[in-house]
Amino acid sequence: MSWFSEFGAILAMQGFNGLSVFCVLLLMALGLAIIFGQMGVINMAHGEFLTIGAYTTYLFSSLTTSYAPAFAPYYFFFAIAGAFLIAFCVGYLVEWGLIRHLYRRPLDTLLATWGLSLVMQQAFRSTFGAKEVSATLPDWLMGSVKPSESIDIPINGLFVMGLTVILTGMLALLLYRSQWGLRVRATTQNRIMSGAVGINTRRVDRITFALGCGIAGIAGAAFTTIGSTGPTSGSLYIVDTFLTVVLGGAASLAGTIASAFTIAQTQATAEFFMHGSMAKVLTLSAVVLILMMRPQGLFSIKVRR
Amino acid sequence: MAKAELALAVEGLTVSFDGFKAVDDLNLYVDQNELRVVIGPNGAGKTTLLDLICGRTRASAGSVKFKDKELTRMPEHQIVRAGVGRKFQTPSIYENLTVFENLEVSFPRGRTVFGAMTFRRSSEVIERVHRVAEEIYLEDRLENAAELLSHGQKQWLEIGMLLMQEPELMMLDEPVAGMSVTERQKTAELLNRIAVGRSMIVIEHDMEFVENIAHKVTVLHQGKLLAEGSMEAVQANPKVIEVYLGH
Amino acid sequence: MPIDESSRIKNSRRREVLRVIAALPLLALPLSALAQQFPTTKVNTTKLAVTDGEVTVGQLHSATGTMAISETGSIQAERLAIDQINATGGVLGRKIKIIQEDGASDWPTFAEKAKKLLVNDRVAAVFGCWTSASRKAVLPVFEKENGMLYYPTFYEGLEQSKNVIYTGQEATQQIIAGLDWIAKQKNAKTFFLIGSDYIWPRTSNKIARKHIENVLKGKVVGEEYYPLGTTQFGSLINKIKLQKPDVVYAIVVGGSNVAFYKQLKAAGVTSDKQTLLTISVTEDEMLGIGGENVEGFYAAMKYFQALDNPNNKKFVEAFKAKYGEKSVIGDVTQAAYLGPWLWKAAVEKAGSFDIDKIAAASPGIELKIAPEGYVKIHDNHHLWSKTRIGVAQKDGQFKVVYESGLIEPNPFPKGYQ
Amino acid sequence: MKTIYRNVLGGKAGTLDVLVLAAILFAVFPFALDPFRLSLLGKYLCYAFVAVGLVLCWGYGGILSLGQGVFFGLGGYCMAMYLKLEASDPVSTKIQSTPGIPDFMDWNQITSLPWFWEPFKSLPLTVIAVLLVPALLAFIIGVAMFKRRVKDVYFSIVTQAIALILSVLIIGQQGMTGGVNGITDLKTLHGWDIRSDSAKYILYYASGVLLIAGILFGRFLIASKVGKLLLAMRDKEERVRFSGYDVANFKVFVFVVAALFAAVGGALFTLQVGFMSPSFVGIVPSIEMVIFAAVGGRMSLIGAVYGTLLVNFGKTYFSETFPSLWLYFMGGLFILVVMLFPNGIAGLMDSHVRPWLARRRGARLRNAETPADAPPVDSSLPGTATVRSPSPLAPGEGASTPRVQPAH
Repeated sequence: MSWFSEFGAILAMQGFNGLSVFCVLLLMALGLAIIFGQMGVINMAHGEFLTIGAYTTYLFSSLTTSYAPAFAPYYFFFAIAGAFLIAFCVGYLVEWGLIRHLYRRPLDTLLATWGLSLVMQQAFRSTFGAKEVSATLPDWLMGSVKPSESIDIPINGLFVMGLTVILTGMLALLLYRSQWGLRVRATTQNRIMSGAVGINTRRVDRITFALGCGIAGIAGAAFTTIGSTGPTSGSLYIVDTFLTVVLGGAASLAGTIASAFTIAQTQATAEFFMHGSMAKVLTLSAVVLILMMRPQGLFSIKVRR
Repeated sequence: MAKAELALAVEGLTVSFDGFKAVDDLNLYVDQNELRVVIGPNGAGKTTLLDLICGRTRASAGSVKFKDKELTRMPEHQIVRAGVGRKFQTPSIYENLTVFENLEVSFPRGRTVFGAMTFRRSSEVIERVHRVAEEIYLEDRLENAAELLSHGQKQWLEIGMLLMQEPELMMLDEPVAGMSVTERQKTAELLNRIAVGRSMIVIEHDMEFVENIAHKVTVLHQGKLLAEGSMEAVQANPKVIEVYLGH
Repeated sequence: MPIDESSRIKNSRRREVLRVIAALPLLALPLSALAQQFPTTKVNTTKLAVTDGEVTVGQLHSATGTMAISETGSIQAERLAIDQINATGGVLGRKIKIIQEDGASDWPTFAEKAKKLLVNDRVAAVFGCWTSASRKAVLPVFEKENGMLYYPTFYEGLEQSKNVIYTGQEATQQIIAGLDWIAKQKNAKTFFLIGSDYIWPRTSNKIARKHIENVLKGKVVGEEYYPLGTTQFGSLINKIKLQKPDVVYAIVVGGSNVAFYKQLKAAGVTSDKQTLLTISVTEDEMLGIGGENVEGFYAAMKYFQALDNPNNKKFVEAFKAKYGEKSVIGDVTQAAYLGPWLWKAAVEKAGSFDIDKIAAASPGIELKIAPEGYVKIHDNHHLWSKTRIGVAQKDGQFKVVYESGLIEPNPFPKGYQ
Repeated sequence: MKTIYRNVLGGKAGTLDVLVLAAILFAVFPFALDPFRLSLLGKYLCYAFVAVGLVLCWGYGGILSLGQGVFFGLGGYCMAMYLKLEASDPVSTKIQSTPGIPDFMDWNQITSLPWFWEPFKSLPLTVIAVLLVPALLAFIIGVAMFKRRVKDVYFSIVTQAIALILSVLIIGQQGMTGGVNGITDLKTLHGWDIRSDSAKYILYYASGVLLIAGILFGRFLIASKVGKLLLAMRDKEERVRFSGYDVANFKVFVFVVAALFAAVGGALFTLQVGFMSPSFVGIVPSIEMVIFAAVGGRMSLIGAVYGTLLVNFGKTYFSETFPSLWLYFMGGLFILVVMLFPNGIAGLMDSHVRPWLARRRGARLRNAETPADAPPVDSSLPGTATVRSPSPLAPGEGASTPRVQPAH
């Protein structure tokens, strides 16, 4: 086997890696993006909603191993559904109890949700203990596909990718093709007018927020295949998430996708040529610079203000 | 080609938002001491035109010359300092400051950071504030927080803030929107009074009011110049009638 | 089942209180006799919190924040040791009372709490800290206020203090024996060094590199550092694949650990194709990673839960009885367990609670009941200890495949800097 | 003289508040607290600098920086570098392979002092660097961001990214920065032992004096036209721009001022705590510092000091008393304050305590209590005499869009 074909294989895998980072970023940012789009605010407790998803998976896994071991290969799908439901409900409550009182003060929401994230972290710690836990993942998820002798494509990467594509597609349909999506977009653009034409903007807000949280729950469940589950696991993702969402801009889903792609490619490429730490610095600096050039994010709508 | 007596010369001005041309190859000349009213249906590009002149929106093409200065490349505050004042459609005042402070802040001195730090409320400032307040019918409200003013009073206050700057070109976007009949009357008087010695561009829908103040009227339609001339001439123009009544 | 640490600790505490009450009449006589033999005025000349019946010690770990994951085990082990000491008569006839403080994964908080324990509470010893950063933050406090710290974590070395007993291994102890073994066993010539980006992995890799290049005559084909908390290792894994090293030497820690091994497995880098040696995965980390994801990889440290000796059997049994059948014990947890015992031995040898006397008495102290076997305090306040190699098993335990002789601690290794 | 009295001290009520703070800091605490608690307090005062800066930058300027830790850290690091060099004299580092350089450099095989450490051999240069380095960085960030009109959440996230960049850099370059451990084991300042109890007292008093001086400077700014412009910009940026002001310059200015406050706090922190580590540069401490200001009252300079002290004492107390519950308390406190008391302690003082005191005194200042979330019963209501509300802490404000007027 020549060095070249091997190099090609690395190139292919590295390409896949870039895509995979892109999907991870997108998946974790998706839920936050619709909240940011709707309210113009960053939910600092987003990471904790990811953690909810991860712990749900862990619970499902433990239950399955204890009560229905035969069910083990399939439990993951139910865990994802469960993660969505639980995160959705918690999000619904949070909106009702906290967020809705702060709609007129977006920067304050940022602070309040940070307080919320502290509370949630401690709640995880009290419930599940301070140590990390590990959901037993179905074997089929943890292998790799081998299209050729020297190429390994991780299945969990493929899985996350697939999930990201499906979720993004569904969300796009929901936002741009459904009645509900119309209401959401109307509310985002002109809250008062939407209220006047009979849209229950309160309800729209609440569902949107809860939906964003639910999606975070799904992402958290999916990330058990590639990451850790512990009280502070969610905080590992948040900064990347914020940057992705903010770089994308509040305007559209397309912005978030473009932004996740930009960051992922910068990072994956930089990591291959330099140390991880320097790659991180380079990526972050790139984001700051791009934001300087485009102060409202990549996809900002130019309108008469 | 801007002649000395022109206050403002807009030539070939174009701006497009994602392909949509809000203002399209527009020419507009305003004389010294002229009060020009710009009218046109919604979406005609009136506000965008003001935005372009004062630098709030950047032109895709064309030029805006004010006293032989090219404005399209200047930052907003420089345009203001050159002598162009702008009032926004919805009254834009500092609700948390008093009327006095609103006017004081608009006084054209101490505009740098250091200047603002060492700015003193001198007798000259106080006198100017009182004079302007009198002009805009707010002399007895000077110590009130601006947020307590009525809508019409807020419009006046913003005009007063412009007056503090003593601009040579004043641009007002719908100054009588939301005003009562008496307030409109008083505003027309105010505008006629302050138009002396400076040029003005006013956007307005209220035809009666326009008749009251306009020296000359420009009609915009879909970003282009549709008609220009005296009020009567414009009102008689078939194209204008078509645009206003046609649809 | 949700595992509630605090309530379990509470329950066990209640049990312990009951036990102590029940044992009181029995112990009262010999206790006071022993205490009389060592009057407080004699054994405590520096106004420490020592009374005729009680001696107060501090416990300073992160119960909250990101480090709580790691430090919980140490908290538990130290409590277990203190309970056991109390149950067998205490120290110089005095019961040990614990004041626990939370360092909250925040270094200035550690310094603040250390000062509180030493200045306000006048504790006779402190068992605590985990990260190097927290130790560095409290060290000046201990040296200034003259306290005694028992520090349990394996660490980078380059430090030695009169006021600290290091019960974990310093870097050379942990690294060199492991590298020697793997080089011989796998006939390894090329190594790929990976670490989280901070002092312990960097210093350890430096020692490893020197040893590989100068002693083993091998080659380091890659050295990579990722910020703590990194969750994406795809690029790194591709670099490993490109280099095909004989051994991957990994010192990834914290939440990144889990991501690293899961992604490694998913990328097909498993133990049947790649030899990997780590010094940062204990049984504690295995809980989070999942045994199936690291199966077959090697770890080098001084203690594994699976060690087969009578001391360890008793220790594991007692630990599980107190904290639940499912609890696991990692290297640091065991080292933390040594702390109170070593202190007790030093106090008894010195016949005093005075810090200076303990510090002077410590070198040479042997602990034959240590779960890891036999340890002895060196003049440099580190422990003589053995290094073992374990193979990670699916169930989250290690199978011990090699055991070195007693290794002398050498925190300032010449030729490795 | 009169202007100084009015603008800097804030008139009678303002002077009283400063005197009360000074009395508490200089007369009550040093005698009521043991040296250990007092040294904690000294540490909190350092955070208070950051909070006071945030009142200017965030409360008045509307610029929410989630990266103040960067400036705090830079100020602290500059000071720490000087102290470290002093502690690393050739005699006490003779066991190193290169004596005379900081120990962590020696561990990392660095054999000579990096060039950027050189200036820190001199105390005057260090003092200059403490102020200049953070100010310069804030200036660069400010110009880059504000000239490009990056604002609101976008700016906040950018500052957060910068905090992360800097902390990754410091940790990654451990040979030159001490890495994650930071710069530790600092002993003397120009020969003066900073670890002794007397030094703690002196540093404590010095921090207090500097802090009050800082507050007075802040009041001067707020009372000047800059203060009015900041408020005006926060609410109607366009209008200010079209009144002929270069808005970005003012934002850069107030951002730099806030950075300077943070830097001074950081330098004093290093002196009092005896070390500096990258954990202050990161995101979490930066957000916490915003919380201090929020609890104290984002529109009140003095309130920010009380807020910082309260939150930190709370943190220490709860974490000692309820180790497993204290995060609930802290998280809950933040949520509560943001939701119910957007103007923090100072707002509460104004809307509840002062009117109540006034009633108790039987004074006719006010006869109705101002509800917390209604617009304040302000003297500027039509028809009433225009007496400014006696609010040296902060003006009473509504709960929704914080309504503000310069307090001093």
